[in-house]
Order: sequence, then structure tokens, then C-alpha cells
Amino acid sequence: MKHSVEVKSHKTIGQDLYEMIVIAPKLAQTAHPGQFVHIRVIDSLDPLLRRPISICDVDKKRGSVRFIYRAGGKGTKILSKSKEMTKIDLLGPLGRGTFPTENQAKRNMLLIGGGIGVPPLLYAAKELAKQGASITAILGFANHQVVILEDEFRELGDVIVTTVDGSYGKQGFVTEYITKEPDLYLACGPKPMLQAIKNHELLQTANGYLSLEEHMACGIGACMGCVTKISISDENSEWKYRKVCDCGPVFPAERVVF
Amino acid sequence: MKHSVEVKSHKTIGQDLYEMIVIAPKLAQTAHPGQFVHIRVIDSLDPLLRRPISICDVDKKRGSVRFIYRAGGKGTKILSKSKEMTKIDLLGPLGRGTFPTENQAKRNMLLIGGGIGVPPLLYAAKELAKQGASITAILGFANHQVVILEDEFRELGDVIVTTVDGSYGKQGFVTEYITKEPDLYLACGPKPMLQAIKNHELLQTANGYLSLEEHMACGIGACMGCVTKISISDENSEWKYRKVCDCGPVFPAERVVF
Amino acid sequence: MTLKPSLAVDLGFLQLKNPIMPASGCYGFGKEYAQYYDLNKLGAIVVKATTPHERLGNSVPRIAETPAGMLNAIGLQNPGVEVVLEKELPWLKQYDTPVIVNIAGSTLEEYIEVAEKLNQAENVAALEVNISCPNVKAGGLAFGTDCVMAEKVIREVKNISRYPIIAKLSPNVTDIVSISQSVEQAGADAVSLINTLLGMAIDVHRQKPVLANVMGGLSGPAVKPVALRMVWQVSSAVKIPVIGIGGITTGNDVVEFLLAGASAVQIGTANFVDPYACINILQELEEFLSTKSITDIQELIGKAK
Amino acid sequence: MTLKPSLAVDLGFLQLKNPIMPASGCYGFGKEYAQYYDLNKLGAIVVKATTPHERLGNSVPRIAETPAGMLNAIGLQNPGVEVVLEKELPWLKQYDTPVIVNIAGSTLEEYIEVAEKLNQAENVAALEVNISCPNVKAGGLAFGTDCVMAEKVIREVKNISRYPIIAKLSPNVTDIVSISQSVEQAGADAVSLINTLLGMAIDVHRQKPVLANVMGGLSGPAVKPVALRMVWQVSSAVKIPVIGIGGITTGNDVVEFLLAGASAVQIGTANFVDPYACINILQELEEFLSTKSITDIQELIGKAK
Ligand SMILES: Cc1cc2nc3c(=O)[nH]c(=O)nc-3n(C[C@H](O)[C@H](O)[C@H](O)COP(=O)(O)OP(=O)(O)OC[C@H]3O[C@@H](n4cnc5c(N)ncnc54)[C@H](O)[C@@H]3O)c2cc1C
Ligand SMILES: Cc1cc2nc3c(=O)[nH]c(=O)nc-3n(C[C@H](O)[C@H](O)[C@H](O)COP(=O)(O)OP(=O)(O)OC[C@H]3O[C@@H](n4cnc5c(N)ncnc54)[C@H](O)[C@@H]3O)c2cc1C
Ligand SMILES: Cc1cc2nc3c(=O)[nH]c(=O)nc-3n(C[C@H](O)[C@H](O)[C@H](O)COP(=O)(O)O)c2cc1C
Ligand SMILES: Cc1cc2nc3c(=O)[nH]c(=O)nc-3n(C[C@H](O)[C@H](O)[C@H](O)COP(=O)(O)O)c2cc1C
Ligand code: FES
Ligand code: FES
Repeated sequence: MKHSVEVKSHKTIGQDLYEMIVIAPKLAQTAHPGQFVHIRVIDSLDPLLRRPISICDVDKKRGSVRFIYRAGGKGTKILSKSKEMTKIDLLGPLGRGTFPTENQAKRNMLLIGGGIGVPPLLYAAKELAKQGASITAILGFANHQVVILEDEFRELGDVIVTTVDGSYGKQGFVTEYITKEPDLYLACGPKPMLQAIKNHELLQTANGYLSLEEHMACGIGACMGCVTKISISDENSEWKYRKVCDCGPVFPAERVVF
Repeated sequence: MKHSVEVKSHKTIGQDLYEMIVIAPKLAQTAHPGQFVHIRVIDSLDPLLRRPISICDVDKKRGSVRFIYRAGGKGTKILSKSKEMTKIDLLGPLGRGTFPTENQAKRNMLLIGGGIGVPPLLYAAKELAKQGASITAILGFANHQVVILEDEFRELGDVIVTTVDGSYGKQGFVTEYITKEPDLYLACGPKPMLQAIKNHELLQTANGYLSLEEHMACGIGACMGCVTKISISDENSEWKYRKVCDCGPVFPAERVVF
Repeated sequence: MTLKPSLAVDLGFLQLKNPIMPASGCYGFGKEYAQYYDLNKLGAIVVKATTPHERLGNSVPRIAETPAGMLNAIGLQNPGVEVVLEKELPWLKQYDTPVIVNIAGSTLEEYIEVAEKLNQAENVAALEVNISCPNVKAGGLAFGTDCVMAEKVIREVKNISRYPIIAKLSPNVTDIVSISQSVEQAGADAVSLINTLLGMAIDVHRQKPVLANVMGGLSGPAVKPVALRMVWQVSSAVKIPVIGIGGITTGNDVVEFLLAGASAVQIGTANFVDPYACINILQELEEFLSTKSITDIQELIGKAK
Repeated sequence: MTLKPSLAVDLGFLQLKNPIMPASGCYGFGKEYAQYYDLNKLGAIVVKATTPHERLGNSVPRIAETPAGMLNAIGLQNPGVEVVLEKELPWLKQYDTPVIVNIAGSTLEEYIEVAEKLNQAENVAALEVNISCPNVKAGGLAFGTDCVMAEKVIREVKNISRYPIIAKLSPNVTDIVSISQSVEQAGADAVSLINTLLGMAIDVHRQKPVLANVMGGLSGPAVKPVALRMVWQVSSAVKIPVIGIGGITTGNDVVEFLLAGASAVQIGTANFVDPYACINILQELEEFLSTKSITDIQELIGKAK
């Protein structure tokens, strides 16, 4: 579960956005949609901690795994400088809470991604498409410069792209473009977006899954750093802290307490 | 005095030993033998401090400066990985106490270097040779694997190479091969060696200069970190702490208090 | 060739096959790391702080990265001593590595309650009494920063417990030496130090503290110099063994703590950086001893003094 | 386009054109850095600790590198107050940047002596009373870790001096808040914190402490979380301005300290990493304000609370 993998390609695909493909056959074989890896961006004491990045896509045949991330802070900026052919240390696949992509044939699936929450939905979409599920994706971005993966989603189903500033696609938030109730929805993005999705009137009876983010230290369930409130029963509002890295990062929407 | 310089060539020249040549015209023009630079080995908080490295040689025409160093600890190991064409941040030339290489024509000069103390003597030797001084160099090393610069010194004068384990050249310490009194001697190497040189019976009346090392923070005289005991008069044993980075790194041998 | 060096250390009340143990709160109850390597390789295992009742812990974010370190404000989330007795400790029985249970409480009574309950356990080698947690209001820190309170809680726990007692000290004090002497006086069989330094970080964009709890405990390589200094001071002032903790990430770091007077060490934050940290450190330690032709690791203890 | 943001801060007793000043002991008397840039760009200059008589300082090594930090044990080497009055302060007259003189002593009398002598100076804006130096036996640290002693030395210096008094506090204490309140009570016009954390490092090859002095003061980015936490606590507990110090290397670090309640900051170790540190930080700070459309830097002070 700890791998030293070779960077096969690494390039910028939008403002501060990078796509990194690594050779990691074992990871490619075992990873489920929604899972993530925990990356040591540099062998140094600073930055000290690993960075969690979702699995965007896997190529089981070639044994490669794709990541898309935003180089926003110290660690991801360093990561963005790692060259092709060099090795990267990562843990994974991590997370027991994954997107349900099995036995979904012929169902109507709604995938909703916000910004850097879009990448993990791609792997899920591909698995669903393979089974013949009908896919609609609503992909929201801040502006035209950070729109990613649109074409790849179009190959798998219907796609609506939104931008907050209206510089591309439809103007507004993803929630404004949810127009009918799906059988199942999967969502990943900033917390306020996930909350708005969970509370959306058209999604009250649909099954839904949300992928959450939280600051992590260990990434494997040992430190209790990355918890989120998860309700313990359908009936009342009682909740417990569950570890995002271990029980998540994907949780059933109805269990997530905001 | 702060430069961002390009690494022109960087290669290993012995066990853990590296030669780095940088393009730094201003530094090449102004550096005196015995001076050093203070290198930021990586733009990171760890390792935090710069590393002092002596100027081994300059090529004023090409505007390049050569360094030879041992990659022994954390910082120098990181430095040894910096590739050609990349930039390195350094301060220099530093140190007002330098090897006296002017007006030394026709004099008998003895240069004594120990291990990684050999490189700074090369630049001094070249300047002295230009003026027609007669040069004898005694270069001491631990073993054959770390012998450096022998050929270049041979072009400038007589050379005796010693190794502690006898695996190359003469067996023993440099001090065993001082056989006559020079007009002036210059020495750089580990403290016990410098002390033995200062106390050598054949060097009691000769003028001598010792290049010292001390742990440094600022490298420019501000922190008082790098002091050494320097006697304040010839008559008695009174001494004061003087900054190696600023008043040194080269001091008249008779002033150095061990 | 020299013989394989002996890594065993003797704490008096406990013999360890090597001086390496994961630190409390950084290793859960061992299960996660058991997926990476055999826990029998460790000198001992120190499990997450246990309180009499379940604790939910603090709000998130609980983690912030700092230069060569991290802040945490977990707030002692744990399932409570009953669950530890029923589920966690029995699972650890499959290993012959000694288990040290870290205990915490908000009041003297809570410490006593949890210590008492743990007397029923079958595989506890020692209790580590956490009088130094900075993340709980009215919590352990108050006990760990005052000699009288420290003495009291250690004495009471010692009286009630059937296990050797390790007092885990806080570095957030003016005089670590007098605290260590107080707990020795109170009957502690060993001291372990340091727990985290109280610190904080601010998010300049949100203009708010990074941690929901505002302050948290600083750990990792950044704190090593402070930890090492305190181990040096305390090991000169008490007769009981000292367990060194704080920023250890390499075999050389362990050697530093042993030379400063520690008889064993704990590894915390480094486990997050690399799940194999304890194992790698152990190997580096062995290599260090071999290179230096040291046959018994115990030779190193206190040798730099 | 927005206006150029105002960087000026008002300490009450002293107006600064910006909140950036080099920290004592990390900047000599300014001469070395004057070769790199114009000292008039700084908010103020805090010079090396001055004692009544010349001090030789400690043996070498005096410097050790640690993870994201460093240890120093300079031992207050300085030429004594007479030389400072005759040579160093007059040289600084060419700049209109306020000069803050850091004073230290081994006894109460020494503090008074040096403060008294400095009354003759012509270009001193304030005294920073170093009651927190960990590197001198029987030195300042004793004053800085005890409320009664801290109060006493600040009160006496305040009585004798014609300058505003800044009390520089030690972080090596259980309760920084009560120390800060004691010096406020004693008449301090401001507090500055933190001085260094007491730490050590061991050379595993020589099997000896790296520093000749065994222990030294930890500074640099590693200590920032502790410094920030103490600034947060103290600025909530006293009414006098707080000057934040500890591990600042970037403009964002300065913003963190301002948000935590500091009215100005000092830059120490960062000057060694880059001689242009203060200037770069100043520029980053200005860019931060512009990006966030903040017109007056003083808006940030204490805003994260
Ligand atoms: C399960 C999971 C999957 C993720 N997948 C992706 C992905 O596919 N692509 C992508 O661009 N981002 C992803 N993120 C977010 C990504 O981990 C953060 O953006 C990143 O850690 C920030 O690090 P930095 O070096 O840029 O910032 P810094 O400011 O240097 O980070 C400082 C500290 O805060 C933590 N941190 C800061 N922001 C976040 C955040 N949003 N979530 C978690 N920790 C944070 C960092 O991990 C680090 O410990 C994911 C997060 C999680 C938890
Ligand atoms: C004026 C001067 C000129 C020098 N010239 C050369 C040279 O030309 N070639 C060469 O190989 N070495 C030279 N040295 C020694 C070189 O600076 C050290 O070997 C180097 O700093 C060690 O860093 P590290 O990263 O290898 O070790 P680390 O163990 O990472 O060093 C830890 C800390 O200790 C300091 N340190 C450790 N050893 C020394 C030492 N011997 N002198 C000063 N600081 C030390 C480091 O600078 C750093 O701050 C010189 C030293 C001085 C003072
Ligand atoms: C996430 C986290 C949780 C911790 N929980 C506990 C705890 O429950 N009980 C305790 O005594 N110490 C706890 N600690 C402190 C560590 O055991 C250790 O004393 C400290 O982290 C210093 O060691 P390190 O620098 O190797 O991490 C915790 C530390 C961290 C980082
Ligand atoms: C080499 C060195 C010398 C110092 N000398 C003094 C001093 O003379 N007086 C003083 O009050 N503080 C002194 N300090 C402490 C600094 O002023 C500052 O409080 C501390 O280093 C923390 O800030 P930093 O992390 O930015 O360095 C010194 C620090 C260093 C590193
Ligand atoms: S990050 Fe440690 S438990 Fe999730
Ligand atoms: S290294 Fe700072 S004075 Fe020499």
C-alpha cells in the first residue's frame, strides 16, 4: 500500500491545474472510484505532511493512474515541479467509503462536481458507463480558465458546464441546473456546494453520495485528525465523528451532518 | 554581493567529493584567495541555514568560479544534487581576512592543505605562481579515494601528497613532511592540523596564515556565531573573539589561539 | 565481522527488545499500522489516550501543518475505557509486544476511574498517565504544569493501579525538572517526555485560526531541540528511567535522545509522514550501532554528559 | 486601482513607517545589512543586547542547525555600553529609522547601570529589556521566568530611564500571560515576544552536545506556532502593544502575527537565511494588502480573534 511510483507524464491543464500520470500497476488494479492516495511531495522535513489527492482515472491495462490537482499551497506547488521519470512516494488506494459503481446498469445517474472536485467523478463515470448506466454530469467551475475534463465526460453522457462568472458554459452554480430527480447522485466539491446539493428539493428522495475533504495527517485512520460528523441513525440527529480517510472519503449523503 | 548564479558544471571528483563551477562574473572579478561564499543549498525551510564554501579557483575571463566540497551532511548532500543549468543563490565574496598573495615574487612559499582544506589553496597558489613565487605544496588526505587537485598543484610547483593510511603518496601527516623553513606559509585544514603546523619547529619564525572554519549562521558578521580566539598583542596571551566570517576566514598564524 | 548489536533496553519494570515504541495518539490502537508491518517488531506499543467515557473530541480542522511540524487538536477523541477493554486490548493480544495504555481525564476522579477499570485488562504492561494534553479544556495540562497537582494525580493512580506508572510530562512549563522530581516522589516508575508544545497557526485568507480549537499541540521535528534539552535535564535530575519523545524521525535522532539520557523513545508524528517510520528508524539505529561497533545499545544511554 | 496601502503602525510611544524591524542579536548594529540595502526602509532597528561591560561570550560552536530552525549560544558577546554609546549609536544617526536598544544584565544592578548610561544617547527611541536570554548563567532568563523578578527589573529600569520600555519576554514559562501582566503593571510601554526556546542538539558522531554551551536558544520557523500562540494570549491580556517575534520569514507570517494581535513584528533568524529578508517581507506584506484591498495595515491587528 506504499508505492514508489514513476511519473509518466505531468503537465499543466488549466490555471494552476496539473495532470499527473504515474505508473502504478498495483494501484491501478485495486483502486475503486472515490478512493485517494496520500502523496509525499518531497523527501524533506518541510513540508512535513503528505497531501491527499483523489484518483481521477486508472488504466488497468497500462498500469497507470491519473491525478488532477490544483497547485495552490506549498505542498502541491512542490509536487507540480516533479519531473517525468522521477519517483514519487504515495500511499494508497485509501478510503473504504467509495462511490457505488456496481450494479447500476440502466439507472439514471447524476454526477455533480465542483472545481477540483470534478476529477474523482471521472473514474466513477467511466465505471458506470461501462455498465450502461445513463449519465448526466453537472460540472461547475469558477471561470473558463479552470474548466477541466469536459470532453471526457461528454463521451460518457450528457454534460452541463457552469461557471460562476459566466465566462464559459452556463452562468451560476451547479445546483441551479439540477432539473430532475436521478436514481442516484454522486457529488464532490466544496462543502457549501455539497450542503446545497444535499438540501436540493429534487434530491430529497434520491440516493446520494458525497465525497468529503478534511485536513489529514496520517491518511490511514490512526490520528483521528480528519473526522466529519456522520449521523448514526436515520431517525434522530445524533451523530458521531467518523474518519474521512478511513470511513470515507465518500459517505451516503443522508448521513452527512453539515 | 548576493548572486543567483547558474551551475555550469557539477561532477563528482572523489569519494563524496564534488566540483561545482558556476557562472558568476562579478564574483570572479572581485574574489580574493581565501574568501568564501555562503550558499543556500535549497529554497526550503529545511535545511534552513546557508553553507560556507571556499572559493577554489576563479576564471576571470570566462567569469566562472569553482568550488570543491565534500557532501558530508544534509545540506551539502542536497547541494550535490543541483543540476547543470539550474540557479544557485549565494552570498560573496565573503571574508576580509584573505591569503596574502600580492608582492610575493621570488619568495619561497609553503602551502599546506588537509583534505577539504586543499581547494582554497589552489586559487592562492595560482596567484602566487603568476608573480613568480616558488611554491611547495604539501597536501594531506585520509586515503587514496579523496586525493584531489594533485595535478593542478604540480603545474605550479613541487608537490608532496600524503595519506593517513598510506594508500597513496607518502604515509602520514602533512607536518611530517615539512623539511625546511619557507618565507611564508599558508594552511587550511582541520583544526588539529593547523595547530600542529603553527607549533611546528621549522615554522616558528616564518610568516604564516591559517584559514579557519567555524559554524556560521549569517556569514556576514551580524550574528557573532562564528568566532575564534585571536590574540590582541604579540606580548601576552590576551585574546578576543573575532568573527571568522568577517575578520577571517584567514588569520595570521601567530594571532590564532587554539 | 562484529556480532549483531543488542538493541534490548531495560526499564527496570519492563524489558524491551528494542527502544522504539510508537507514541500515544499517533498510532491508534495499532490496527492501521499492522497492515504495513508486524507489530512484534516494536519495543512496545503506546495506544491512544483513554478516558472513562467516550469523548467526541474537537471540531475540525484538527490538523495544521507548520514548518517541520504540525499542530493537532484532536481533543482526546476515544471510545472510552470500556470499549478499549472489550475490543482494542483483546485484539492486541495476538502480539507479544508490551502494550502501554495512555490514560487521561478532566478531573482527578476520572484518572482514577480509568486506571481502576484497566486493572481488569489482561495485556497491559504499564500505564502512561497523560498529565499534559493541551487540547482539552480543564484537561490534563493543568495537572502537568503544576508540581502539586502532578504529584497528586500520579500518587493516586499509582496507589490504585496494578501496573507500573509512566508519567507523561508537558513541555509547557518553566521548570521541567521540578515537575519530574514531583512525579518521581509520587511513585512514578518512569517519566516520558515531551508531550506537545502549545501553539497555533492562522489562515491569512480566512483571517481565522486554522484549528477550530484555536490552539493545538505542536509536534514533529520542529520540537526536537526542546524535547532533547528537557530529556537531558530530567535524566540528570531523577533516578527513574526517562522515555524520550519529540520529533524523532531517524535512527540518528534516537541516538541523540539516548545520548541525552533517555532509556527508550517514542515515535509520534513521523508515523504520519511514513507508515514504516518505526521500522525504518529501527533499521537505521541498528546500522548506526554496527558502523560504530557498539555491541550493546545501552552503552549509549546518557553518554553525551 | 486602489491606493498604495498604508503600512504605518502606531505603538503609542512610537510611530513606525511600517511594522518590520530586525530582532536583537540578528542584525548586529546594522552595519552589515547596510551593505545590502538602505536601513531607512525599516520600521525600526533593534540592536544587539548591550551590557554594562564588555562580554566575551561563550565558547564555540555557538550555532547548530535544527529542523526548520537553529540554536544559538552567543552568550551576549558585546563591546559594552560605553563602546555602543561612542561608536555604534553615532553611526546609526545617519538614518532616520528609530533605534531600539536591547539591554541585558546578570543582576538587577547591571540592568540599571546600562539603562542609566543610555540616557546620554542622542538617538535611542526605546529600550528593549531582555529579561529572557537563555544563554547566560545567572542571566536574564531568571528575570523573565518569574513574575516578581520580571516586575522588579522592569519597574526599576522604567524609573531610571528616559525612554519608553519594551519588556522582551521569554517563552520558557508555564504562564506567559501572568508574566506579561506583571511587566505591564511595572510600567512597560510594550512587550515583545518571543525570545528563544531553550533547546539542544547532540552530535551523534562526537557523542557530545553540538554547542559548547550544551544548551542554546531555538529560533526560526520551527518556533513560529509557539510564538504566535503566545502573542495571541498576551495581546488579549494586556492593554500595551505587543511586538511579535519568532520564525517570521514571509509577508504572510507577518500577517499571522498581526491577526493574532501584534502591532509590529521583529525578524531574527530569517536575516541569516537571506540578508534581504526584511525587505522581501516588507514587499510581500505590501502585496498582500494590495491583493486583499486593505488600505490600512492596522485593520489587521487582532482581527482573527
Ligand atoms: C480525500 C481527499 C481528496 C482530495 N483530492 C484532491 C484532488 O484530486 N485534487 C486536488 O486538487 N485536491 C484534492 N484534495 C485537496 C488537497 O488535498 C489539498 O488542496 C491539499 O492538501 C492542499 O495542500 P497545499 O500544499 O496546496 O496547501 P498548503 O496550504 O501547503 O496545505 C497546508 C496543510 O493543509 C492541508 N489542506 C489544505 N487544504 C486542504 C483541503 N482542501 N483538504 C485537505 N487538506 C487540506 C494540507 O494537506 C496541508 O496539511 C483532496 C483532499 C482530500 C481530503
Ligand atoms: C569559511 C569556510 C569555508 C569552507 N570551505 C569549504 C570548502 O571549500 N569545501 C568543503 O567541503 N567544506 C568547506 N567548509 C566546511 C563546510 O562549510 C561544511 O562542511 C558544511 O557547512 C557542512 O554542512 P553539511 O550540510 O554537510 O552538514 P550538516 O551536518 O547538515 O551541517 C549542520 C550545520 O553545521 C554546520 N557545519 C558542520 N560542519 C561544519 C564545518 N566544518 N564548518 C562550518 N560549519 C559546519 C553547517 O554549516 C550547518 O549549519 C568551509 C567552512 C567554512 C567556515
Ligand atoms: C495527532 C496526535 C495525537 C496525540 N494524542 C496524544 C494522546 O492521546 N495522548 C498523549 O499522551 N499524547 C498524544 N500526542 C502526543 C504524542 O504522543 C507525542 O508526545 C508528541 O506528538 C511529540 O512526539 P512527536 O514529535 O514524535 O510527534 C498526540 C500527538 C499527535 C500529533
Ligand atoms: C544569533 C542570535 C542572537 C540573539 N541575540 C539576542 C540578544 O542579544 N538579545 C535578545 O533580546 N534576543 C536575542 N536573540 C533572540 C531574537 O531577537 C529573537 O527573539 C528570536 O531569535 C526569535 O526570532 P526569530 O525566530 O525570528 O529568530 C538572538 C537570536 C539569535 C538567533
Ligand atoms: S488523517 Fe489520520 S485518521 Fe484520517
Ligand atoms: S556567521 Fe554570523 S557573525 Fe560570522
